Amino acid sequence: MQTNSHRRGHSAEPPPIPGWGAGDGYAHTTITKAPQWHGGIAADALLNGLATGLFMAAAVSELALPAVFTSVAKVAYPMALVLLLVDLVMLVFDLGDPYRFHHMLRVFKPGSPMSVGVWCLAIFSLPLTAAAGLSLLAALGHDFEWARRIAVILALPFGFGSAAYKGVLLSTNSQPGWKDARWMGGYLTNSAILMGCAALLAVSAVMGQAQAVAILRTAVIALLIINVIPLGLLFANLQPTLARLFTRERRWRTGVLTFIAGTLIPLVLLLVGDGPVFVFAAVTSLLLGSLVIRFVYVMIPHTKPSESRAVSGT
Amino acid sequence: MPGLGATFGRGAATNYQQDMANSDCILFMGSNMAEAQPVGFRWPMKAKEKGATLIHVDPRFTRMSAVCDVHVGIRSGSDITFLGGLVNYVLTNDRWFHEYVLAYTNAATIIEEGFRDTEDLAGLFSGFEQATDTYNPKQGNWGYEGPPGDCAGDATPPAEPPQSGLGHEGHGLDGGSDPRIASPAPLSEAGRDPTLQHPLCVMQILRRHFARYTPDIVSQVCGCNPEEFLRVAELLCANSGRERTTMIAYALGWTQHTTGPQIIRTAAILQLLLGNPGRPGGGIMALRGHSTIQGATDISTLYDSLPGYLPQPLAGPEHETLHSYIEHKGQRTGYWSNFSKFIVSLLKAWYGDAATQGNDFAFSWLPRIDGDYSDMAYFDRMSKGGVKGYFLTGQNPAGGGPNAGLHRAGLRSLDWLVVLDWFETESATFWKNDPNAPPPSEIKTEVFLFPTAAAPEKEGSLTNTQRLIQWHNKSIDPAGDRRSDAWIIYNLGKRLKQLYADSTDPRDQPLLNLTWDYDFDEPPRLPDGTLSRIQGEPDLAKVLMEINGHRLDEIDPRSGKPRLLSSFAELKDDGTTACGCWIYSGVFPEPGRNRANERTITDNPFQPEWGFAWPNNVRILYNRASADPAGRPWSERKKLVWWDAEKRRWEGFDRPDFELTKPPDYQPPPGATGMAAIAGTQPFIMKTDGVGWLYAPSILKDGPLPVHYEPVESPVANLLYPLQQCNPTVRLFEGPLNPIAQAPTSEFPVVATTFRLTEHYLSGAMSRFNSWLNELQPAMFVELSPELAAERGIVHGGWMTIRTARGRIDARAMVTRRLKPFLIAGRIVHQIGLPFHWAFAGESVGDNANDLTAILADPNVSMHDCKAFACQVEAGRGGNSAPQPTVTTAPWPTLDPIPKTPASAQPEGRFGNGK
Amino acid sequence: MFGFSLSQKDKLSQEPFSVETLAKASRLRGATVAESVCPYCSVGCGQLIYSKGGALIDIEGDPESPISGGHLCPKGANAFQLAVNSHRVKNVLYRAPYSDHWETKTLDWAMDQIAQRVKSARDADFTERDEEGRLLNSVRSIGTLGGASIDNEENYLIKKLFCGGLGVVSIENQARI
Amino acid sequence: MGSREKELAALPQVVDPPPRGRLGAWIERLIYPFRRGKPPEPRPATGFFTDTTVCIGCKACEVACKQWNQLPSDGFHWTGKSYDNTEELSATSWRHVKFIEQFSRESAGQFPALDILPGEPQHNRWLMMSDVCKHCVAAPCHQACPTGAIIYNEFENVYIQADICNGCSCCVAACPFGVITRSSMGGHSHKCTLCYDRQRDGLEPACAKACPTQSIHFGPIDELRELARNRVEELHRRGMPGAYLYGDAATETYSELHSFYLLIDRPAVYGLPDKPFNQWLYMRGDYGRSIAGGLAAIAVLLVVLFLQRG
Repeated sequence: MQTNSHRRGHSAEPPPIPGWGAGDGYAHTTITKAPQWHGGIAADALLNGLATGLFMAAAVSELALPAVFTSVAKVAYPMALVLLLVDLVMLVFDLGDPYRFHHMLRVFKPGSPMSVGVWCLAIFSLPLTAAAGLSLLAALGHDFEWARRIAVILALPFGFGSAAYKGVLLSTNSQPGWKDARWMGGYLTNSAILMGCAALLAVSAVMGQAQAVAILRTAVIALLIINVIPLGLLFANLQPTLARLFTRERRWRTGVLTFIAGTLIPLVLLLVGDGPVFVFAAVTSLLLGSLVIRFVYVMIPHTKPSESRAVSGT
Repeated sequence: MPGLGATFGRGAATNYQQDMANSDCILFMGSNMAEAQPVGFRWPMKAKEKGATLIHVDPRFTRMSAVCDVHVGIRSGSDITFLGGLVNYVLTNDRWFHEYVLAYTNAATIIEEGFRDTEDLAGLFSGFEQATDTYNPKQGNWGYEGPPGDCAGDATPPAEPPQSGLGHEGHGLDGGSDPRIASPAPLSEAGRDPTLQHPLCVMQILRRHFARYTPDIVSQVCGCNPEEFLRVAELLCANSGRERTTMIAYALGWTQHTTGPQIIRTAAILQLLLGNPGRPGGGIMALRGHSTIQGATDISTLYDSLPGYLPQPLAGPEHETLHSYIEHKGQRTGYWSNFSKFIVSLLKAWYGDAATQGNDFAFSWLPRIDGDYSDMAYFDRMSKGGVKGYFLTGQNPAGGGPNAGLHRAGLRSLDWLVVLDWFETESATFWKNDPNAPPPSEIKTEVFLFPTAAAPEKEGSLTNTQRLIQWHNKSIDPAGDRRSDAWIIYNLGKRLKQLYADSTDPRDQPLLNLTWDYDFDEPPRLPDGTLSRIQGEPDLAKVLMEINGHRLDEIDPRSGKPRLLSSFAELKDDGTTACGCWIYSGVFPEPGRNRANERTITDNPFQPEWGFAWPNNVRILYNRASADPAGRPWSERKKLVWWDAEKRRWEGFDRPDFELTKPPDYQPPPGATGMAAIAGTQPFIMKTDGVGWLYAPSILKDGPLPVHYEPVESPVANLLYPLQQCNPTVRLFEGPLNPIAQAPTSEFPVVATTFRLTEHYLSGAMSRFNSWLNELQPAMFVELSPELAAERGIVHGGWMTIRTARGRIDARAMVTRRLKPFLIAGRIVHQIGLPFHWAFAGESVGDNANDLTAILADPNVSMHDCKAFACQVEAGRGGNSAPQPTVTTAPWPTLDPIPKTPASAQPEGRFGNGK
Repeated sequence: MFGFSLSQKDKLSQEPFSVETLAKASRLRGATVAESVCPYCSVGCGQLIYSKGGALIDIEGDPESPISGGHLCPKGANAFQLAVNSHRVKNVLYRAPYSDHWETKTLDWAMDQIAQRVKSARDADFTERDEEGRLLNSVRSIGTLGGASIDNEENYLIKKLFCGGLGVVSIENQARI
Repeated sequence: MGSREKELAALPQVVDPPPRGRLGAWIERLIYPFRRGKPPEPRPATGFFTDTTVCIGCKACEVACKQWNQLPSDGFHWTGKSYDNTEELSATSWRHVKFIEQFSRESAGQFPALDILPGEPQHNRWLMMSDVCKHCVAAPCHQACPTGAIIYNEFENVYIQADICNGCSCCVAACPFGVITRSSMGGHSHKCTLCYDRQRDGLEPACAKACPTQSIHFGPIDELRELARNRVEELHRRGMPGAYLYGDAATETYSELHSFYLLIDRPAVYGLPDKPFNQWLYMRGDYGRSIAGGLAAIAVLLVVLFLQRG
């Protein structure tokens, strides 16, 4: 966090410093400053997607096939709310001055992805809370179905916005890599729905809703395949930067492992069977892969380019 | 420097900083003005904007070289050769300003038969005495041919040098202080040959003397190539003459040599030949290091000089009585003929009514000098246990003294030491913080550290590099027991007077009769109107008034006190005037009018109402020379002062540095004395003969003309005078603490020089306790060329060791092409540069470049040679115990909110403070 | 809605100014200002020293000075930290012979002590004439060395007291160094 | 009492209201960000023009800035990068003097080239440049800021209201020049304010005022542009064909800067982006792709749902 912490105190035995006489001065130094967003933001990106995705999957499914999905949705909404709250808490504590979190609501700036996101999340949380609350009431036997429907419909666009802003926030800036990530938004929103469906699938599996499971299993398989497209495009965007930062081996290792974990394993598992065990394994692997992708992405600007390129000899 | 004094008459910058903007060409040599005086450097930059050419001749490519048009790298210690080469170029190519030289210099003067030049005696002048390693100018026939001046014929044994009456940057009091040196007769009486053909006339001697300094020899000695040298020569000549002027600016890169005064002499000779002195954008700009170096030498806290460059009397009959003192020190012609008025008025200022005609104005009370009491000589004495007590008033020899190790040894062998300073400097904590010293239990010295007031907490005047006296006002009271140095000295004086109150011992009478009453008339107030809390503070305005001087026989009705002098022209030698420092007369001309504190902007570019410049508020010295002999400006472009035939007086933009009503055609009658002996065409009125001295028959102890000698420590042999390696009159201080590697050795093959960084100040006492400066230059480093680094396996940024005969230090290596090896007589000689700001006390500490330097003194002003000495460098650390910071870094000066100020106006950078 | 142009001119009042921003002003209002000179090098730059309630609040260049025109170098700009500095000594510190630590003493005690020291050294070593009979009237066993950043008047008092009053000969100054 | 500096002392200083009680302070803290008044009348746009050809690398600007704003020292770290030990602009260093040593390898151990005439640059160069916030006319940091802490004040300077910023770091990520960082002390973002408080009182910024060789010019932006363009022509006349202005005019990918520079080597050598790019040119598209990605997924889901409808 300390901007210049690495520069405090005296260095007893200095490392040799490459000469400064080559004449190209600062040509090899990184100009931009990393925002010091680390694992927290990666986890946040995952939770954000999961929460909004779970809600939207549930909402869309319930609205489309109430008969099949209502009972599942009633469980999904409270879950989405919990996930969202955890996410919001993480966001607040990632601020430099958490006690000023409410300053975000001081203005609305369409030009600022963060502002758009914050407002979407804030508004989204209200109908979502209502929907979740009404779902719990229903469990206690007081079912206001029409009210819950209204809340869900109201929440949908803002839930979508909450999912859609994140990628734009992480690509509309000047950070190495990020500034080229034209498809980050596309990937994140897409994978939000994917994860949401996956989570909903897990819920259905637990509740033993065979029909829901059957439908969602197909949906998730389809989405897993679809999701490869934005992911591939994102990777293409990042390729030059990754090549600058990491060795070929490391790039391949990480790439292949995430693809296996995030796409192949879930795909295979779901194709093989539909028992809770398979479903859980698939969902876990998917989330794991997704987390790794987000983590690598967030770390890009915070990774120093390999020394040999950064400096010039006398 | 006496170099200037000997040539022009006053040892001070001839021009002023703002005038640099009027130059067509400026040669910076031995100066790094952009780094050492950045704000002063804006004027040369203005000149450059107007199309002037800036030339930097320096061993290192510095931040100034970066903005100069030309940079020529020369080896440290080869300056005289480079300048001598320029003199030779000007003479052999007939580029000298004939009218100027004929009228305003002693080029035509004929020198005594029997004078022998270094050309004839293989590097020595006539009159050298092997026994004492000193010159006897009388024996050497240095004087002018013709009837000798008054003070000649003195035959006392050579006193221990130096008793230069010059101080570090002193007036050239002709006749110097060496009683053996004859003061030359006025030009009117000395033999002259206006055709300049006489073999013994100065011009001919000059030609012969500098004939050796060919472009080729310059290249071999300096390490630059001939083309570079010729280019500089061409630029200087092309930018001198009627229409254009060239200025030469120097600083400690010239003075800190065993030939310092002679380097400056060479430049002065060059400027006289080119006809630049006394003219706008011309002359020689001496750049001082500190806020009041000039003042300290004017007022003179120097052992060998009284205020106003009056020489401290010597032990011996010739200075026993006031009369004989004046006989020997005064002069018959030129402005110094008023000598008796200056000394008598000083005695009256010090001893008041106790100084009477009857008792020789108590002249006998002044202590006499019986030896060398200059800083280095005294610390040498101290380190050998010969000194009991010492006062350091804002000075840090333990960090900044040459051969600082010897200085610390000196402090360790004192009985008691009084330090007046702001911080716990090296000199205050040498007994506990010096990593290479014995434990405190073995150091006897008793130390008193008095916390002193910072500049904003006290008032007083400072004299800057252009002789401008400026007053700084007190803003707030110092906290705690902090007091101004003045308070401590004043009250110490009072206590001592009490201690001696009932003494009748004649030895105590000087103290008891010393005028010492500077109490405020009413309690002093701060600018915000509140009463100052400090009791017993002296009223420094009263001190300045005493310095300015009074007429004791007249009472000023306005003040009811003796009338203040309006100028030193009013001084008398009958005891009716008192004056603490005659050259400052006029700074406080009437009650309540402190001209040093006047800050009025006028449309006169010289801004004569901002501060007060001595003498007489003249801003460009010898400005009579800006007009031709007939009194007309040399050119419209370079107009400064001129003779107004109607008004029958000198007029000008600047105050004429000349008798206002003396017409250009005035010729002194035979036997004239005083100023009457100075003709209307003679601008250098401090000189007995009124002209600039190309040849200096007196004053300098190492010869009437400059000679290239190698530094005492040099890896190179003297190519010009193989039989005379270094300055024959240099004084060494032998001793185990001060070994010198004299002969060129392979043990120390590298030339070292010290330098200053913009971000730090001197030994660091005023910068290494300041985090805002420390972060900009946080560590001691050494600059060296990639070639030397490769040769010794030194890595950029790694540690390296530097060894000299005195000691070794470790530092980070700054490998840079800004330094380059020099090709000296066919072989490569490496040079390194060491910033001298670090030592062992403060937030930022490091090894001390001055632990490497030596004490040895040039014969004229006891100046050491920190700018060129021999060393050896190796990769890696030498295993010294590295000093640790003695205080923890304070990122903010303070975090206290600004009083009486809302949050919206609090500084933005005190994060989280008030928010 | 998400429109964006590289040259938007309606910037002002896009976002609200905070209360503090609206009230923003320099801290120099209502301060006491004194004309001064930079204590560092020999250029002699003019400085303006601002104080409030007896505390320094700012030191900057005096734009009227014909020497410096209000400009300062890094050291001159640092003049504030030079004066307002927690490392500055506040009370008289005394180190007894062979001691390994400072003791804090009163100003009066210290002044008294050094006066005694000077007197005893002078009484012991004052010489009227040397063995050759030459007049000296000097004290050679004590000396002073001044920095070149103390004021002219202070230099004058030092020279006057030590040379004219006490007969001390080794009175020196940075000027030599 | 001629100078504005001295006149100021005569002006009255407002005083803060007395501090409230604990509860009051807490409530104030909650509502403070929502208090807002009428923004001041626009004034002529101001900015910096930095002429690197007269910079002597003295760093007066850095210290003057720290002094006026009372910024803390960054700690001591000798970098060996010429005389640059500041290394970077940050929340605690709002000015940064850069040093670039350019010495022809040919001159190694021999003599530098001589075919230079007076007025022409040395073959061996030591470039120096005082860097600072660029005060972009369309500033990414301003775009990114979600709290409205970053504003354009009446002088069209980009100003971070430290009492509003909550340290989300979006501006840090957004700045293509690496000017802003978030301080660990207080947790807010800080950068050059162009001495807003001084400008309000008719004073020039501390750095510009201190600069001994007037490498840093401050003034109305139009005047600065004219000054700068004349200076470039002057340098071209004097045989410095390499001199050009950086940021004085908008490019197709970036707005003009209200702090622009006269350079004599390519921007990258000075640590400036050769072609600054404003990412907000992409924002619309990024939103599009983001929404498309989401809708596509939902579409797939719906399709499956309908197909599977029993």
